[in-house]
Amino acid sequence: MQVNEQTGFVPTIVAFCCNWCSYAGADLSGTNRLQYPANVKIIRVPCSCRVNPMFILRAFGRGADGVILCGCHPGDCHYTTGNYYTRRRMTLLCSMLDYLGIERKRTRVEWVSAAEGAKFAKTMRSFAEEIAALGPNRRLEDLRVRKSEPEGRVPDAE
Amino acid sequence: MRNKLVERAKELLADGTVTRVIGWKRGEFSYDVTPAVFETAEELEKDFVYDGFCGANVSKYLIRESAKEGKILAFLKPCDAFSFNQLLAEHRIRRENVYAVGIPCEGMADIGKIRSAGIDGVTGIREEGEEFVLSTLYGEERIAKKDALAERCLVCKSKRHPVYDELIGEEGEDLPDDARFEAVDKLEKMTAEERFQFWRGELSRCIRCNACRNVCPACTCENCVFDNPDSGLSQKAAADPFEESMYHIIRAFHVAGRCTDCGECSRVCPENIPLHLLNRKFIKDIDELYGAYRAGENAENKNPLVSFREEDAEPSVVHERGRA
Amino acid sequence: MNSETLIPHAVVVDEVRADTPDVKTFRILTREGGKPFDHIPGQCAMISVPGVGEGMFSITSSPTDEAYMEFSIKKCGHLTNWLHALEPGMEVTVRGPYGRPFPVEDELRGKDLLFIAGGIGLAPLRSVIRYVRDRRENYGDVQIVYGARSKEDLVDYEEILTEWMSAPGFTVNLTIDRAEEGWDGHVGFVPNYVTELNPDLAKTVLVCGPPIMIKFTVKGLSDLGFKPEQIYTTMELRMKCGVGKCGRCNIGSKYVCKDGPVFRFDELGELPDEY
Amino acid sequence: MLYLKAEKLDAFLARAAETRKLYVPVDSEPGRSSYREWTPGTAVSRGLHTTRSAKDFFFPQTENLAGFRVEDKKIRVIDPRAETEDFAVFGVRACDARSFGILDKVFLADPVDTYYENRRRHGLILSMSCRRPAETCFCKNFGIDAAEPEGDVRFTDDGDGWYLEALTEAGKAFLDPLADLCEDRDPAGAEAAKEKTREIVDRLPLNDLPVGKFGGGKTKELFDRPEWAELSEACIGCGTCTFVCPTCQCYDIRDFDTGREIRRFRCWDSCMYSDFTKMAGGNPRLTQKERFRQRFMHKLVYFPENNGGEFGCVGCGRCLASCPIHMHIVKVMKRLGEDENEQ
Repeated sequence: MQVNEQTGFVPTIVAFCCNWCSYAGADLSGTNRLQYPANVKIIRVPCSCRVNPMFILRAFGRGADGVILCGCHPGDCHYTTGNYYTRRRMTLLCSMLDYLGIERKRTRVEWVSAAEGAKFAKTMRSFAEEIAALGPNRRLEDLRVRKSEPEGRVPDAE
Repeated sequence: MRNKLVERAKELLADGTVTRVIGWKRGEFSYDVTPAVFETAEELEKDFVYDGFCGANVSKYLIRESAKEGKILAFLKPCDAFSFNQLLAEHRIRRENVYAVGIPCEGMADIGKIRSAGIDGVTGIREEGEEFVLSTLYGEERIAKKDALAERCLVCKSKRHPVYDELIGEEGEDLPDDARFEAVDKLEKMTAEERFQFWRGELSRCIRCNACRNVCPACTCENCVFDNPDSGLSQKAAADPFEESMYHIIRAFHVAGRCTDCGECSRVCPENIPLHLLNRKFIKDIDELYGAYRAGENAENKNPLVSFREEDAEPSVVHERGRA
Repeated sequence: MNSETLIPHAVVVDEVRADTPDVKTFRILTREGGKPFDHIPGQCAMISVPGVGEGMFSITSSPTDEAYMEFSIKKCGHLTNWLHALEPGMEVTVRGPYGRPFPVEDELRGKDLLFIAGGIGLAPLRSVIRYVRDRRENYGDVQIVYGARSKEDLVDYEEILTEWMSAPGFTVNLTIDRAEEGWDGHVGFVPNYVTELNPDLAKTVLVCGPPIMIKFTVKGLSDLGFKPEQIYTTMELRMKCGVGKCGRCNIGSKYVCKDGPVFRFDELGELPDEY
Repeated sequence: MLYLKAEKLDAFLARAAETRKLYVPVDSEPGRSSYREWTPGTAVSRGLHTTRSAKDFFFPQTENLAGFRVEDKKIRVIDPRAETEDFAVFGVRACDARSFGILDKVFLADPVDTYYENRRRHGLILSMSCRRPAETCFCKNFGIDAAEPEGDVRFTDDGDGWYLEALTEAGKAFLDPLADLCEDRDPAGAEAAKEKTREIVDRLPLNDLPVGKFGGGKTKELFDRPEWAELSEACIGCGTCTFVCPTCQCYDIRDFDTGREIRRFRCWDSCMYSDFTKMAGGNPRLTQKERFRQRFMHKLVYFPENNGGEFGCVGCGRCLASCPIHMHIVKVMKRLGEDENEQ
């Protein structure tokens, strides 16, 4: 669990993982008993290219404090070229969010293969730490969805 | 110029080259022209106008018009021609049903700018050299044309027509791009907090009238994601600031790589939100990251968002920015 | 603060009957087990599944059904898909009644009645038919001409066979679009069947069904000599508020939710053709 | 007659704001204003119109109608309504002041819309005469006098200050405690200021619209006119005209899931939108021509037919100023009002 020690803030993190590499990577990290934070919610997608910018925005809208998209390494896409398109698309989206003044660190793209269980766990830990340090998402949240519970309530452990 | 266009349109109607003409129709005052289809010489004589207030881009109407029987003559300003070409690239217009006539544009005035210069009650406008002479309810006023020009025209990208069947007047040239991205540059240099406050201030005025989307020559989906009840996004009013941001990011994103920067979105915004600054940010990023690209330049170009190079920058390039 | 018509009440789905492959009838009760409110045949109510949406539906039970309220609903869109997934014991919300009813206590009294329905169009008429059956002394002869695509698409088929056919003074004429095994009744479209049956011109007609059926039926009736003043129908357009304020269900200056849904054909003739 | 000098306005507003929320028009950029809550130091706009109308105060763009919590199959219905605090809107022009009466005819008709009624009961209208009407103004066609707006308190502008007049009991109760900030002046000054406004109004370019060609009972004549096709040809189907209009009141009702509860809210809708009348089974208004026609038929025929001849337009001119393609009610009225034989 990644918690901001000073504020007790536990971020909600959404990770979109492609079915063929990153989701398998997450699986591997699990079978190898590598810890990654429980506040990372994984959403499996057939390919990183399936992720439309709206998915990212809606994740933020529905209460995510950080959104990370994981796919196969460029060149290794199960569908040959999907992640190349993802790369351009997400670069532009990240840039646009930054341009709107939304903390650029809240969105990240990482390439994680099916063999990289350790990398998956490490990436998630570092991302969760970064978001915990950044604090709650206040610039791209839907106020109607804001949790009424006090911030920092620790969700059930793994 | 207006008379020249009318004469030519009448000839083309008379010799059967075209059956209809799309252009601009006179309004109540001098500034409130409406895009219109003319079918006869009489209609053209009576109501056709072409002057410094014909900012409306007629290219989007050609989707509908070119699907009809018979050829239509379209008068295209350089901006309109870029949009037209982009629509051709997307196979949205039946080229064989359009007779495209490129026409020169000296920049279009913005009645909003005239009003914000403190001139109200404008009932008539005439051009006199470098000035507009305005008859108003409260006496005659003058304004330098450059002070009345729309922002998009002050930083005009091109006086050239990338596509046409016939040209009236002399062909112009591309203009240097520096000024066009100045405002984007300025925003990029601000802190994230400043940018956030800037955009909150702008987007919070949005009334979700959808004018920016509906006027956009690049927004041509039959059923927009924002109108589709199954998308979960089809809220008609921005009930929360999140929805304002969401709508405007997605609107700009959906036309990224296809936007020709015609500036119609900002022109029509009733709240005067500088929406073109979102589109221009995408244009600037695409140019910088994937090489200079101009949507509408030709009908064969491949949209940078549906192409790639193996050595493309990683998304982390955004995180590195401004670190140095 | 005053009561507000736009705020609905939660009610319990007491019973769900599958009438046809795509029509279900829902029996609705308050939590206390009573009827949510009183109505007059032809009136509608707004049913909603919170989070999914709200829709206007005809009340298909009769005011004389004192213990409950029923709605027959065809599965044809987002909300109705959800409604079809309801099981007894679950709750929905309801508000109403809305709209102008059939004039069961005025113009229809003492008249011979001819009901013509197609498919789910029987739903709004069922309320009147049951009402007339229960107040038999107030009305003349009743003829019901009802058609559907096939036998299994006939809504309330059981009720028609067991209750309506045997009701005193009731004649029921059923038809289906195409012949099928196990059907020895009439085959053909409703408008043609009505013409064949050549009903008595003194009857007052209540017609409801798909727009195209209504159009041809009314044409047939007028060819037979029926006057628009003798024919009633009930309309459906998109509605949100149910009280004539949200502004979308108008035909000319009339709002279907408030001035309708029941219209007489001479009234419809005064309205622009936009429905 | 009470007269408030311009330099006393701040003191006047400050005192008024002690008892209620006070909203005033504020310039957001030159030539463009919107209503803001008044706080000390707020500069009141002297512009003619706010971009959005004042209807927002009574009929906001979105508002919650009801809430639902689903607990063990049971639906708990939550009534979110609460008494609104008292508030006042300053600087309402004659056209907007009239628009409230039009909205009343919809929302206060049986069954009363209690959300609207609540705000209406708590809102005080401080209306203001016009000194510099715009070319787009055409309120005179609808019998509105820009010099004498309706409201609770009327401010008659003479350029240096305002003559004040309470028009209702509520207005009187508001104005009496503020009288000490005003001086007493001869009402002749107010009359002179009104005359000046009327002189300008009389030479506005859009005063002679063929109003008589419209109104209740004209559906048959106007509905099938061929001109609708050409008038609506360039319409892009946006909702700008509807949303800036002070009398447009159509709304949509939608549900939003907050994760804890369902919020049922209403929001402005536009008859110009393609999905306005779309049903699972079809759409009676398939093209922009029908949607466009609906908007103008509603204002010019259906509304007067149902409301004793009153038109659903107040001539504020906002749609003239903001329609992306400059196709608006004035052009529609002029075109349809042309005599058949003139064509």
